[in-house]
Amino acid sequence: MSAPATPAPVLETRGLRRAFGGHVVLSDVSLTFAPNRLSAIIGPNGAGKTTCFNLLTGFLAPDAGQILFEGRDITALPPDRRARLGICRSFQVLNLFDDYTVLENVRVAVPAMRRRGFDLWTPAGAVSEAEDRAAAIIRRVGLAGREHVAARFMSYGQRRLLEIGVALAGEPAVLLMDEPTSGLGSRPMETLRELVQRLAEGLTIVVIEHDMSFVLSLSHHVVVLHRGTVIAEGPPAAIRDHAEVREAYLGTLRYTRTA
Amino acid sequence: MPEAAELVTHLLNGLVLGLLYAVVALGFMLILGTMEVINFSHGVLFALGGYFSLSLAPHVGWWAALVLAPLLVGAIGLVLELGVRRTYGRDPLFGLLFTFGAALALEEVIRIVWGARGYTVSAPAFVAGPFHLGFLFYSKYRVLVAVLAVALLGLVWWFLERTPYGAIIKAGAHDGEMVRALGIDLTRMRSLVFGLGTAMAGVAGVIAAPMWSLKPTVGADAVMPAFIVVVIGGIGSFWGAVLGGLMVGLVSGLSNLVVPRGSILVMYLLMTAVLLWRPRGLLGQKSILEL
Amino acid sequence: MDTTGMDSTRGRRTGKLTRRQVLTGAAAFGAGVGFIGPWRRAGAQAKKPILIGLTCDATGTFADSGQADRRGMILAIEEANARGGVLGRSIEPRWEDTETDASVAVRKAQRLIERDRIDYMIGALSSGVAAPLSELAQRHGIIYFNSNSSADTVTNEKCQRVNFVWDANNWMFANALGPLVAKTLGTRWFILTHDYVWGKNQTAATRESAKKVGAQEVGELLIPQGTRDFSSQLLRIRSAKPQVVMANVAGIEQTALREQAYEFGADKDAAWVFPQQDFPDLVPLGPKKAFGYFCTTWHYTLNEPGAREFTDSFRKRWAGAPIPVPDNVSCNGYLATRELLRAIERAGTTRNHEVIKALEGHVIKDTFRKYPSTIRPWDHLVGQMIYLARTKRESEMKERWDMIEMVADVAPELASPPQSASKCKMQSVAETPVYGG
Amino acid sequence: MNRWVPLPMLGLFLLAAALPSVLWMGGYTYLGTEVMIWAIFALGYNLLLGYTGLPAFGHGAFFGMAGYFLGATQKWLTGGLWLPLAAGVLGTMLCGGLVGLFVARRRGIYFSLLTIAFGVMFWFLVFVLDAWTGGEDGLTGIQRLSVTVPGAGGLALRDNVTFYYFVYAFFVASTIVLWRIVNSPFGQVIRAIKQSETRARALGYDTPRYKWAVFTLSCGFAGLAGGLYTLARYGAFAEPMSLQQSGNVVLMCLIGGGFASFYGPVLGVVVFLVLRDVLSTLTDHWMLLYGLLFMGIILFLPEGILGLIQRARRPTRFHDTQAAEAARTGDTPSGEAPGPAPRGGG
Repeated sequence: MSAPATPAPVLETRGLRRAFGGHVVLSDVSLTFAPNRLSAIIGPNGAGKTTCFNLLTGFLAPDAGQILFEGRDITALPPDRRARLGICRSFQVLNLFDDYTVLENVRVAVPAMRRRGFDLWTPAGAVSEAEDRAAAIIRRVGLAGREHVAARFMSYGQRRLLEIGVALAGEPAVLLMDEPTSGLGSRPMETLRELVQRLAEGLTIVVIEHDMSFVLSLSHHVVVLHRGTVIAEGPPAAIRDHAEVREAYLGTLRYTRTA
Repeated sequence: MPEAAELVTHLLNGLVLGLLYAVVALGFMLILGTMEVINFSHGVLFALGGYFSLSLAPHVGWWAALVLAPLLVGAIGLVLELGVRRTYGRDPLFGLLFTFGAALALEEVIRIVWGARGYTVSAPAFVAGPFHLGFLFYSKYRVLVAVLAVALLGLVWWFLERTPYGAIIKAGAHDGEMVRALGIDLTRMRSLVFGLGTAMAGVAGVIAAPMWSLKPTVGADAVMPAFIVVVIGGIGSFWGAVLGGLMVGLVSGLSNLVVPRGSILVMYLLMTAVLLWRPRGLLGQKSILEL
Repeated sequence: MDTTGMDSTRGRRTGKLTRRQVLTGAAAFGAGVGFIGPWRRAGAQAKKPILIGLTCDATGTFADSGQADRRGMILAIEEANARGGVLGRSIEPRWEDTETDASVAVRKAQRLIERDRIDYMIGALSSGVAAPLSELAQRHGIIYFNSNSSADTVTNEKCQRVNFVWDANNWMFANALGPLVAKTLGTRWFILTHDYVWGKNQTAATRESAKKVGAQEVGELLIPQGTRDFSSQLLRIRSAKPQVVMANVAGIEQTALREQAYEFGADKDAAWVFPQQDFPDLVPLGPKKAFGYFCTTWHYTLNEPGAREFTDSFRKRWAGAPIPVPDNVSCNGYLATRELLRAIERAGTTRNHEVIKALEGHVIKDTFRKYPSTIRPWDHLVGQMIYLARTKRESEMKERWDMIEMVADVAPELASPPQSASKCKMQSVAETPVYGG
Repeated sequence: MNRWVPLPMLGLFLLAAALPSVLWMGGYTYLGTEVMIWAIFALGYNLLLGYTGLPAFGHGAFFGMAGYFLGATQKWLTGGLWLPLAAGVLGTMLCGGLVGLFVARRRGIYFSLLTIAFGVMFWFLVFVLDAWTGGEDGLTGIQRLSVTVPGAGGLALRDNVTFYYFVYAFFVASTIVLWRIVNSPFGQVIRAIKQSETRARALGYDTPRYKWAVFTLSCGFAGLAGGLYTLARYGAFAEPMSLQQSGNVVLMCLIGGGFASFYGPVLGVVVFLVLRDVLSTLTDHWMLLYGLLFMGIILFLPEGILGLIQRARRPTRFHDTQAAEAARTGDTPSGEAPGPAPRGGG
């Protein structure tokens, strides 16, 4: 267990364990995510990265271990409660409201709107603070001008950006991004990199990534998962030439090729 | 002493009923689990099984009818599946509604062919009349029903446990990718399962007819308990269906002794109780059909 | 086997007229203009036919009886038309399938009244259907003949000024049976009660007459609707060792009960009595399984004045029907319709108030049975005689329908409930909205 | 979008208001009344089916039970008209709320299965409690008492045309309220839930609570419609609670295009009731035609009439939609309902 001297962690896990049927996906995973830093979780397919996210966000319950948010135990909280605490996530498999326009997608994610969730009378468009906040987010992720296009009619790259925009709209205390770059061409990749870079200033971010260059250039802290255990963590530089990681990765590369 | 005799009779009735329900429920669940289609026509197909045997038995004999009627019903099932097919991968409501429409249409067909009145069906001669066991007497036919039902359940168990199809159905065949990965023709498998499931309704209909008599709506008496059995037992679990069937059968059988008129309602109370205790049913795993 | 298609030609013809109007009407409704329909009617003002709505089941528990009922009515109407109609106007039936379902019946009757503008309404088997229909009729002031439902309530608590009840009721059957059963069959009675309104009424009446004749009740069992499995009930009966089983069970349950009792040999355990027996329920059983004694109001084999002629014309008209002979049900349908038309003749108008007056207290002499019947003014029950009957042995039967043998009869004054016992509080004629004429 | 009454709705209201004067011959006033009653029921139900994507299949039970609450209150408790009517709505919402507790965590056909089971349970309850419900005789003798409307004075509801406008008032009010609901933040949330319950959850929405609320709400409208239906027929009967009636309301929403438009259910109701009226006079075996029609619509007209019209209006986009759905069905949990939620804007 690495207990960094840096300020109290925003999000922390202690000895997380999760198995599906007989097959153990995560065992004794203890992680700490310091405020205002971008941490990356890397590792070969099936290492348990996404499972880890699902545990953090409450979509799965751990078999053992705890999850702490700002020092408070949230292991038992359902996903929506955690989201309301400010743990916001984006999904690896795009998960947008496809019939909704960009604006609607973001607006419904804004806490101001959520607080009005049981308001049956006011027209949704009239909740001005939500409207403004949504507009701001859309500008921030560079989708200005597309507000009124239905999500399903947008290009994949833009849907990726929207996915992040929706996560951002939740006013995250910590933002979890599951493979934000997956399936992106080089240009949208650049837009995204810049976006993430800007976000990283003043926001705690955890990102699952395959793209090593993306990880190494952006992250302050890297965690390597392999077969459900943390085999290494530390600053990017240290990770780059970590023997086990090499091993694991070359392993996977070979694996991914043949698959 | 009569009281004991009555209790025993009711227990036996409940048992027979339960086995019958289990058969209907399993056929229903095969389709539900594989295609995610609530087959509303299950009940009317059950009824058709009975009516077919009613018309066939005099000519070909009861045993032959027991085989032929389900085959006919299965055939109808296959035809239905051609329509149901078009709803796969769409809102599951469509499959439900399609079979619902089919149920209405087929029920009317029964009215046209056999008339709206009810028929009573006499048990085959070789099991007519009761056993006399000293203090109690019990219908021979019901015993036969129990035997047939058990045999049928065994057959299904074998199909699920000992054949590749079974493996896939249990693995949750809704995931088309995986099935194809296993190199199995999904379309073929689906129609097979649909045919099988409906044929089971047919068999149940044939063997139930002498006990329940026939009327165009008799299917409802069978399919609603089946729904409950599935909810109680848990979707996708063979033993769940058997267990659920027996529970529902026994409970309604025994309640017949205490509160005759409430006997139908009791099974719903049972369902509610089970749901409160285990929202997914007794043996149901977390299913893709829920959040 | 199709019970509704039997008189297709006729059914279709009468059907068609309604259809066209409703089609135009419905189309019109769709388009938002509805005056074509009424305009067509207005055109035919000259000799506007008298429309009679027939509310007969073709679906559900009483599908068979409902159609028997309807055959009687159609015959009566055709005979009237053959004589040149009533008050110079022809009679036109409008049939709706009431599906043995109160709610459906109300909806369809609603349509008959408000859209087809029928002048009178006839037909009912289930008391569940009869009661709401008579309420509906009373609201409009339409005279309604309840031809074949025999629950006590419709002539007591639920009686209406426009409602006339043609079948004998629970009380009458039980009361007529009581003494005979006690004398000839025994006084240890076991009661089966069909668990719905009719069954409960019948059992109440059975108990009343049991008290009168000093019979002893050795047990009662409730038969829930939809019961198909009587093994445990039969067991109870056997262990209670009664002399008589009073089976207050109707419809398909009654048939199933007989089937199983026969199969279990329980028909030998005691004398079975089915206080109220509609012939159509007897037919599917056949002579062997249709064991037991029962009450009925009529059968075509009765050798009484008019019975032969009525039977002949009925057989001629309905040769193709599932039950090609008149029975207690179709006879009631026939008599009710015939008497309605006669009452209109007597009244000399179709206005409901006058027709009601012409009906109340009227004595019907040609009932095809031994004694005349009377339309009792205080509860609108048709006071009539009742036969106690049993099924013939196969050897005694001349044909498939010749199943019933009358063993005794009870005169109307003995069979009918006294006025003092009546719980009927009827609206006055004046309170009844004027209709027709 | 007009916040209160958008144009198409205004047109609808005007047409409905005009009908009795055109359909002056009695028979159709009653049909018209029934249409508006079912429209209230169907619009409320579509909140569940079309907007939240919850295929409830036992809703007839709630439509029907209202009548018994109303009848019982009028006959044995308070008498009068308004209190019984309110009792109908509240009683139904109460039962709906209880059932909701069981079904709110479910979706897709598992949701259907449970709603079916509970629906049938209530249906049987009617026959078991026949002391109160009158069993298969129905609870008859319910009265349409006159109502005193401030300004208009006393209205005799026994008169069919007066009653038509009585129902009309409720129809207009319900439609406006529902319109507000689907365009409110709440409406946004339930439509979001239909599109991706997981995402909605990840955004901090306690989705089961919302599903419970919609369920109870739609039961409220079912209760109102059911109460009016009971008054229309002077009695409460079990038949509206049967599975078939539950199926009917689903079909109504579907034919009209409840998935595609706010007005879908209304159109569906009109088509359905008029069709039933015609079919049932055409043949003794109309149920056959009706069943086949049912199957046909599922196969060839799944988005309903208005859906078809919309498709015709923008074919290309529809094409995309198809593609998007095809893509989606691969990765979304199958419980979810593809097919767009109807837009608030109709």
